[in-house]
Amino acid sequence: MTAEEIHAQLAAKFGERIGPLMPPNKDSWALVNKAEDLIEIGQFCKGELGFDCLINLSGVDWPKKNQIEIVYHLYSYSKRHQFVLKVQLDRTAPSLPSLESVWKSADWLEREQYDLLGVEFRGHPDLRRIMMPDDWVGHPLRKDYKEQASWHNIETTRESPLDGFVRLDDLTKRKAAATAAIVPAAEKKEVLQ
Amino acid sequence: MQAFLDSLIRGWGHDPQTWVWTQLIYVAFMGLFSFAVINFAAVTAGIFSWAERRVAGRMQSRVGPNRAGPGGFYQWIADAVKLLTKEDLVPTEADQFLFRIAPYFMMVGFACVFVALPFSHRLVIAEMNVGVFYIIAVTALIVVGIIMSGWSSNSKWSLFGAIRSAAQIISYEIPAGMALMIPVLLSGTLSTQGIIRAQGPWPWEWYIFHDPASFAAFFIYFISALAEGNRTPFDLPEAESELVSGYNTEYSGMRFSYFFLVEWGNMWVMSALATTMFLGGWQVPFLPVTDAADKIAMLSGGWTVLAELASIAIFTFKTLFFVFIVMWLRWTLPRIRVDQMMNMCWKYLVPVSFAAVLFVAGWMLVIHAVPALDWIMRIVLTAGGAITLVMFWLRTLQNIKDTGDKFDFTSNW
Amino acid sequence: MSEARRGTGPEPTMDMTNKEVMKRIEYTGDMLLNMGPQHPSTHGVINFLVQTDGEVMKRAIPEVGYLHRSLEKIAEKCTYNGYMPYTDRIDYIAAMFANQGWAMAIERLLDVKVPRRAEYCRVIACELNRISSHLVAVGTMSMDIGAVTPFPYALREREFINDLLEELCGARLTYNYLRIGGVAFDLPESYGDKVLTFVDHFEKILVEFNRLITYNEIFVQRLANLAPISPELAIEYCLVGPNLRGSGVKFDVRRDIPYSIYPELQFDIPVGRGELGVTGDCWDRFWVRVAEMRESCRILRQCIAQIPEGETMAKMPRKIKVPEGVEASVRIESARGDMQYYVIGGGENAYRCKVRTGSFTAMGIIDPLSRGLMVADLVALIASLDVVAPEIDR
Amino acid sequence: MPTETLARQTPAGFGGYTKNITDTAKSFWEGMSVTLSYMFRKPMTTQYPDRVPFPVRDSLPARYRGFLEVDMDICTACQACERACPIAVINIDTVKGDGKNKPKLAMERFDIDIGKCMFCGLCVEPCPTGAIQHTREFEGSVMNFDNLTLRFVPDVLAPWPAYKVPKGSEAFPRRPLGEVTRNLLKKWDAPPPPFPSKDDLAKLDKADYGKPKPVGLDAAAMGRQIAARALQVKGDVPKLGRVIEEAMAGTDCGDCGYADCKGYSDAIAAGADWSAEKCAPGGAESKQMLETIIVTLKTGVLPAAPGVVANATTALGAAPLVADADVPAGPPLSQTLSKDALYKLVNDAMAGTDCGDCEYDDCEGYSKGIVYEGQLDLNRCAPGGEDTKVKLYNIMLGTKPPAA
Repeated sequence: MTAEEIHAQLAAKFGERIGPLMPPNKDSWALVNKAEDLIEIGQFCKGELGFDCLINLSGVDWPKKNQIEIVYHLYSYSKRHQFVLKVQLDRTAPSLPSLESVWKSADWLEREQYDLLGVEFRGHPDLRRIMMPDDWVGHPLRKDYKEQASWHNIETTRESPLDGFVRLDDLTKRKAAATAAIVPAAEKKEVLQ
Repeated sequence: MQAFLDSLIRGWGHDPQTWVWTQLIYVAFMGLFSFAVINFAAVTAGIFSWAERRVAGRMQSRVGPNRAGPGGFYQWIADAVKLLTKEDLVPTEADQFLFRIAPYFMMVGFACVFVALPFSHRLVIAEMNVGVFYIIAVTALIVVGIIMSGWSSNSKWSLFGAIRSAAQIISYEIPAGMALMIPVLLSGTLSTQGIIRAQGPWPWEWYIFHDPASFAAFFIYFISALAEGNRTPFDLPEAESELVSGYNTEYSGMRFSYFFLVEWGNMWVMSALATTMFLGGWQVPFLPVTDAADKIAMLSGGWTVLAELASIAIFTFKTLFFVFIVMWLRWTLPRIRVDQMMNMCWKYLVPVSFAAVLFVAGWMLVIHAVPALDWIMRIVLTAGGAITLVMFWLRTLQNIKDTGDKFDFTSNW
Repeated sequence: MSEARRGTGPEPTMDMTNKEVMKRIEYTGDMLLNMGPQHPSTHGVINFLVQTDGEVMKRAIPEVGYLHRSLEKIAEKCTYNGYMPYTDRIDYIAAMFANQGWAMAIERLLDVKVPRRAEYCRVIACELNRISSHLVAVGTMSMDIGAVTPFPYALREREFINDLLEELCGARLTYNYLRIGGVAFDLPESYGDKVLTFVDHFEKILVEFNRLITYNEIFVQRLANLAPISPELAIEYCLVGPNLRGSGVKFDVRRDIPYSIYPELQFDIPVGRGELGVTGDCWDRFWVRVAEMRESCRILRQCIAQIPEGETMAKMPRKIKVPEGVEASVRIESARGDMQYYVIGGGENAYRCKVRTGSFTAMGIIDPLSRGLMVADLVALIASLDVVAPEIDR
Repeated sequence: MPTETLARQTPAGFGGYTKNITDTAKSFWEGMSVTLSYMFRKPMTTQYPDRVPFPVRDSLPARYRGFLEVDMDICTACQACERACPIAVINIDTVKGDGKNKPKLAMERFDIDIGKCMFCGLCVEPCPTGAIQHTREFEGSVMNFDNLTLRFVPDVLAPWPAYKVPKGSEAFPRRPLGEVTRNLLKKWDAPPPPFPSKDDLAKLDKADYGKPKPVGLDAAAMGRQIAARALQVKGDVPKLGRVIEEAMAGTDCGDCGYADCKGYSDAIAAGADWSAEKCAPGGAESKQMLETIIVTLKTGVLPAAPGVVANATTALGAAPLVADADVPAGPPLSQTLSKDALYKLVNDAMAGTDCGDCEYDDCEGYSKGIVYEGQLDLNRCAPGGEDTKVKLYNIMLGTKPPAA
């Protein structure tokens, strides 16, 4: 099925609750208007439309729109077609129902987005940090994320050796300048050369 | 050995029965021999560690250690020195006393075996009339050492290794013991030298080719010995990919090296025992030694020495051949799982070994009635074995040809 | 399965930590075994919290993240070309595919047509890389089972491929060979002959490899019937690539969502058939990889025969710019399976780049599969899924 | 999901029992013959490094990406490599001279941190002359970590002059690859370079650090001085020529296309030539002085107060280049000047390294693009940086460049 046909079926079933098919500039997608509908729509996709696999789940932070977007890439191994669903959440307290009960692969994918973007997936059986340490502060993939300076006394930044060389050069130059100031102007030219 | 000492004392003009220093001489010589035996074991194990790495290297299309000394031969000395000087770490959470003492248990269980192992026609430390029984008994000490090391380490990996090892060694002692009973049955003695004397120098006189059951018994013994020595495919107690290093995970330095000394030294023990029990031991062709007539003893002067050396060489050659096979197996086969290991023991080896003992007992009755059958069976089995070896060799050469390589044994050592 | 999982312990909360999971295991009275992060067979730095009762495992919970290097965040800071070397690090055993995924994603964003010769160069490099990656997979797998010798044999063949790739692009591991719009270098002189020589040699070695390990009885006994994954379960957990095909699903991105020049090439898709056990067991996954190496050899022969003359680089602006908000997702068949790049353009650097890798989703299935296996089987299961730690964590 | 299942049926009972044994024997036979056969083959491994017939680097392919090397003799200081590097391991500091005592463009520093380099090869690709290349050196164990930074300008106080690409040249003479790096590597076991101690650092005036320090002669002031004198003798061509000659480098190099410096200044005095950038040895400073003079002569008014950067744009009434002038004072130069004059101004504003980062072949190409072909993107001159950007926006649009 093409994306239009899939969207037509979705629209027929859910009507207003599913957004229009966005212009297929690269990958066409449709918006799920309310996050609460996700499980119902997911079950419909899995059951009626044959989307047996959730191949990707990504989150995108849009500070300008004050939104966090969760993108579901669906694929059907039985019918060999794909579709993209999106949900837009409030950036301050992003929360949406977990699709783990529909597709098992959502388990780890949702944990990853929870960890890196701070999105709460309600009803997820095992919502823990996955990449970052348990006591890490912040969610790294947020656009306004600031790394903490140190973690358990481990510095998160390291001085580049090149910076050391900058200092070294500066010091040598100053010393040379100091020497050059003492010597007469005629010899100054030689020093510079 | 006692007879030898007695003859020494007599040579000095004393009667060992009445001489006051006899017991002291005995103690002194015992100490001397223990020293020699332990050193023999240690040096053999060291050399095997080098040999194993060279063999592994060659088999894996690598070179192996070749820097220290000719062909890298001094590598094992360098390793020994390194291990001796390494820090001997004892984990704080470990049971300090048991942790320290465990390697010695293994060493004792391993070194004691050498007392009953023959090396040549005359060279055996104690010619016991219960030699085989003694060997089976003292090897069990090793398992005590392993369990102690695993338990006292207070590490879960070590504990896993130790428990696996206990299950494995104790299980496999049954088929190993039963398989060793067949030469005992055939020769009518438990003495290792006696069993060798009951065989002859030629392959068809060896017990391995005596009848189908003893042929099977040889393999049962060999498999069980691999399991008892923690060699692949039975290296479950120290399975690297599963248990990090098994029961010796927490050990370091010299104590760690004891474990490996035992492992490599055990290769000599299992191979020497196989040679003794099934492959005619040190018997020299054309100079058969039987209970009835000792051809070597009948020689005189320098010929005695030569014959003695020849018997040492033959015994060593056969043993080293099996040591090589043990290494070769290790670098070919995957490891079996712990339940499969148990299955194999109790479902395959134990029944087959019992059946083999029964068969041999029956076969002895048959050949007693029809002696010609004995010879026919021996010749057929020997010929079969030879044909198998030749086919195997041809297959090996074919392998080299198949991938477009050349036969090249000598280069890049 | 998840029902049983919900039944153990209290309801999860937002701030549940690993320590609480560990405690929960300890309360049951079973042994808690920390397999990893430093363990010989975890293939990188992964931790498994193993709940065991003697040799039999009740559960193994993977804990990842030890190799997390924020590669997705770095994509938001780098130029498009500058991110190419980073993609090498996503999967260092099969770096060429990560390169290709990134290049294809940006080409899709910009609607760039890659010259045909460049496509052939890419496929040749990728298929060589696929063989070398599968060699590591089967080699380490046999080593995890305890057979050490197949591993050096596999690595020896891999060295030949490394030499070939080194000649092609100058690096042995992190190739950085592909560029957006083409490839960095054309094939060197008489490269085709060298590849063909290798392929001829390698096919013989593959036969020998099968004789040494694939059909070895101990090996088969260890792997056949072990941790079978049904096709439904494999799809449910989004297993991809050889793991999915090992379960008998005949799906290959190269054939089913065609890209590059794969539609023009003849090759089979080996699937697990339960030859020695149940379909989808560990042995099937091993065998699929061995069979795929043979198919890659076929592809290489065809590519060498068909490669056209011409340009290897499309006309690209020196500074690549993508309008903000335009997004594309690209799926490629990596050595570890379907690798998806989801990229949103944002001027001179990507606004968001999400890399969905095969290893990441494969880790999710270890927990449900591990129940009732033995500790030694867990090692075989991890090896058969062929996970690579940096690809999980990125 | 249709799947083909051909599960192997292990025969039950005694048949299965024996089949396991025979299978085991068969597969062991196969496997063991394979491993034994390798006992009798030549090992594949090479004994590194002492048992190889020739140095390993000689066996590496030409494209091998080892340590980076820069041939400073053909380095144009365009910094394309520095911009291409994704992890900033290259650090180039340039310094501009007057062209008399010092070269026009020189590099104080060209450091590559090999310890951080990931050998991706992205820096090699944009290099216009092939000065930066990967060598086949790869052994990087050092006694001191700081020695892993390769310094291609040996002395900061003796800046290395940048290479000026002759027009139309296709090939560049390069030293044998690897020589420079090998020499640098020899120092790796030496003690590390003297790093400033904590006391030294404390003595450094932190606030002053990083600010550009005035070097060389004050071209602006001198330009105004000459221009004032030129204004006095305006009309007297030979005299005017002599005055203008003071602004030249005085090397009589002939690079301007005239026989000597006098010829060039006479041409300016006579009004035959209005280009300020022809004096190559004089460099930026000569150009600046000449610009002031020419503008003064054209407008008849001496440029405004000192402190404002003296160049053509300020003098001609466009937006002055000081930060507080938000509103342009008049129409941009692009609407007042002729295309050719505009082209010269634009071309002068370029960094002049011909790095090709703007996606034109050289700086002239980009200038032509802007002036004649309607190229609207003024942000492309990466080596020129903010300075060039400000000038270009001033000339073309009469505005300040938009904030980044």
